[in-house]
Amino acid sequence: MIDKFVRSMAEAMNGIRDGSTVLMAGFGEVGSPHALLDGLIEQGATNLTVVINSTGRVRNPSQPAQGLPRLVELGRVRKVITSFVRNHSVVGDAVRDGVLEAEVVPQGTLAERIRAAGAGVPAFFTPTGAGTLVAEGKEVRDYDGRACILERALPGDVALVEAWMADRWGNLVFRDASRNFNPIMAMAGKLTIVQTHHVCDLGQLPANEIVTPGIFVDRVLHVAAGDPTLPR
Amino acid sequence: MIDKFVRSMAEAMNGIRDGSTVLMAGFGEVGSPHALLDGLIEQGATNLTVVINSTGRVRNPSQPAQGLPRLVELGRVRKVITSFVRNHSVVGDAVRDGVLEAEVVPQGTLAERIRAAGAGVPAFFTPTGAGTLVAEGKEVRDYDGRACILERALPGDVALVEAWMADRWGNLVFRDASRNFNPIMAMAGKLTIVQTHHVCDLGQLPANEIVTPGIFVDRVLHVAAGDPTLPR
Amino acid sequence: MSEGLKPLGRVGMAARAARDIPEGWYVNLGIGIPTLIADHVPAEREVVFHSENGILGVGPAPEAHKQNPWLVNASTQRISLRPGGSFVHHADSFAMVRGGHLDLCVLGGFQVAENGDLANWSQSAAEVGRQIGGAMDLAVGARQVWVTMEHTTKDGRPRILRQCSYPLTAPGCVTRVYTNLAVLDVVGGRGFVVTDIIPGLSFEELQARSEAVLHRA
Amino acid sequence: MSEGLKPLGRVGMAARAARDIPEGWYVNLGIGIPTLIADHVPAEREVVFHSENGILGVGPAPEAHKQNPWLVNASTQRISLRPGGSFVHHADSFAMVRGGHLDLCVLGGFQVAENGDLANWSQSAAEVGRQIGGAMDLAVGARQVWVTMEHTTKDGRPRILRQCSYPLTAPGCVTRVYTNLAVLDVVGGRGFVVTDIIPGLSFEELQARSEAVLHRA
Repeated sequence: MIDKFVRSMAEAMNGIRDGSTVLMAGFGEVGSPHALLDGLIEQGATNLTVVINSTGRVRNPSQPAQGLPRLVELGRVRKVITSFVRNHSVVGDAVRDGVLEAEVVPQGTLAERIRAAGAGVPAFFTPTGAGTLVAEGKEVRDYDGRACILERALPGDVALVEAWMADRWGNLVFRDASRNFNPIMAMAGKLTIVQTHHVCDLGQLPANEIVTPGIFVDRVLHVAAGDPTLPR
Repeated sequence: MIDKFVRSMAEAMNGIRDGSTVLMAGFGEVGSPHALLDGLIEQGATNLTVVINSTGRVRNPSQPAQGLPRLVELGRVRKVITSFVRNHSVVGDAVRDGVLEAEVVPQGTLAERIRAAGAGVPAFFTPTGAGTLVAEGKEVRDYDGRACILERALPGDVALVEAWMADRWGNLVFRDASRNFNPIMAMAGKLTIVQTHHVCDLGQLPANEIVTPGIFVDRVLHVAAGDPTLPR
Repeated sequence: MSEGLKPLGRVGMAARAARDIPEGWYVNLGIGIPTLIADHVPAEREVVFHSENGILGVGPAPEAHKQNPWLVNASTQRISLRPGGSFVHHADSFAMVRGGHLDLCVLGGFQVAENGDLANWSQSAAEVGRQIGGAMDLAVGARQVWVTMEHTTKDGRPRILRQCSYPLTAPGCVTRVYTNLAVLDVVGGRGFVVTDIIPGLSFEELQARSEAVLHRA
Repeated sequence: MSEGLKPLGRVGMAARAARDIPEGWYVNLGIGIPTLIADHVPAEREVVFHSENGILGVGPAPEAHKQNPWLVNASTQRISLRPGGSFVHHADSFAMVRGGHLDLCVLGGFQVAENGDLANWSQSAAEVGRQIGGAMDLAVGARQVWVTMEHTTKDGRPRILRQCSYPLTAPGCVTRVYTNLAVLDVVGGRGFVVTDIIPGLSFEELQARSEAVLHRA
């Protein structure tokens, strides 16, 4: 019987290696796999490359860092690939201090590169970023009279995903705006690990409503995580 | 008020011009916009390029040609882009006789080229077809030790789509395997025309279950078309 | 500037831009002033707002007791969803943007040049903070790109320029600018064409606050 | 061939291949003999079958009164859907194929070469009919590519070759071949390795029916 549910965080995190590229879903705290990020912090893998839309808020001394900023504080991250780095954030300061590399890319290019990795497209052209700093060092070619740059797929060794409901085949649905990067990161992860709010029997999720089919999912952990909070 | 419903086939077909590229959805008669194909035959546009997964069965004298084969019989099609041409079919015979050009491509490449057009990707690399006849005349480049060929996006001037349910914003859902090429052709058509089995009030289709958001749809015609039949 | 002259405030700029959005358009509103535009489109005029995080049909901010924590816009503000709204994943959301399906995006700006170049994400290539977000995709992908910004910087330097000095968001993308003083179309081969000025300000006074040469409509 | 020898029929080849598919694999079955494989995977062994037209979790052919006209496989046969099955559009369906997510595809074949080259869609580049379908995507994208075919053509010419003479489906893709006479692994740097032969047929007799040099396991 196929059963992708794991029974513990240790089992969920098992085998994540130093040097891995980790895709972290979520947008504005919604759809972020917070429990799995805590689990990764606990698990210990280091020298990571992290792919994440946004790298965190301006430092707030009254709020201890969590998630990616905490991993960065712990010196466990070598590089981030993201669309957003703020000055005076944990990540921004680490970049300024030269202890963290940041590749900052347009958000749509980030999403398309992740999707390309999941879909077996090694590289594609896009007009986004042409004629800007983003184009530096990239191949440029005209299509339909428009300068386009060549972008590479962005696969992950690991993808950390949050779902609303899941079944034992790993079929997933998402709640409202929590969908965001989750389906495409699930596609692009060699090892896709999911935390789900709810567990369904097989067949309970209607076939026409499944957003991420289980083929893209390796492990599912049931975490009743509660509602997302607004960013601090 | 946004209202994408049109009241007649003539209105649905209005403005389709000679020389257009027309995307036709469907797979194995399921999800095929048969009524719109009849409408296009009636409408009269000619010198068309047709993008369709499969170009029809072996000729059967007891069954008059419909859809694409009928358009070809009428001399209205200049070129087909497809994954499947059979010998002794209407399309195959027209290709043999030199009156129709056929570009036959792998089915996944066809789907990805259509999706690329909808997503603003003018060209992408893929390993599919490398080292085969499909690669002839195409740029080849190695990625991750694998030969890949450069494929172009495939946009349509018109996309003909079949939905199960639609609302006045053009939001669509599809029934079971009728989804196939419909969502990506809706994305890739400059003018996307839909025939729908059922009409919904706005808000009746749950936001999490809409497969094609109305932004990809221009016109919707209500056609109670009945169940698909098995291919003849 | 003439005495008693009333430059538009943030809300005034948003309201002015809102007037020009036709029914049926698909529109993405950037962070800041553009976000305010949605409140000024008349309720009876159906405009479909897109948010980068995969939402089509963004509605107004809900009352406190109706907030849905799972529903935020690209500025991470809690929002509502209109009937007919839908959710997609991030690649599909940007397929809408990059595939040319949005009729319009309205972005904030630091600088706009007469050739349509936009700078709105960084004041220096050397800066560590890089807040690109979805702006480059929107600037390239939307059919129309409008910018709302103050006509000059706080210390009076022009933002309507011959050439941008800040890193570009995208070259040649801007089609119209709404400032606190005027509305300017960006016309290929001609540059800035002034289509509206606030009462009491002359064309010459507007020109004096702009680096680029302005043209009369 | 020895008297009384019983080469496998179409069902026999399908059943032989079915034996080797482990639980939990995601598998695409091509048109023809491969389609028969699903019926020979034991009911208690969960294998998830994919169909190019956007179906995951293909189940057996339904009884006549339970047929769903909206549910056909890539061979346009009416099928059923297992609990846990799902639908996606064509680009997402081929993302599964091309993105390396399928553990296995089983394809029909005209010819397989010792370097793993497969020819299965056309017997001549000059032919008008070109039935490529999804075979090239599957051959390149699936982690394992198995081929089921008769060991020789109807007139006795070998299909297990040093080099394919027909147009290729994909170079170097095949990992195993199930014929009516044997099971052959394709091993990089070595070529065909025979892992199973039907009772009563000797290795030498198998070699005599093959153009490529065969190796013992």
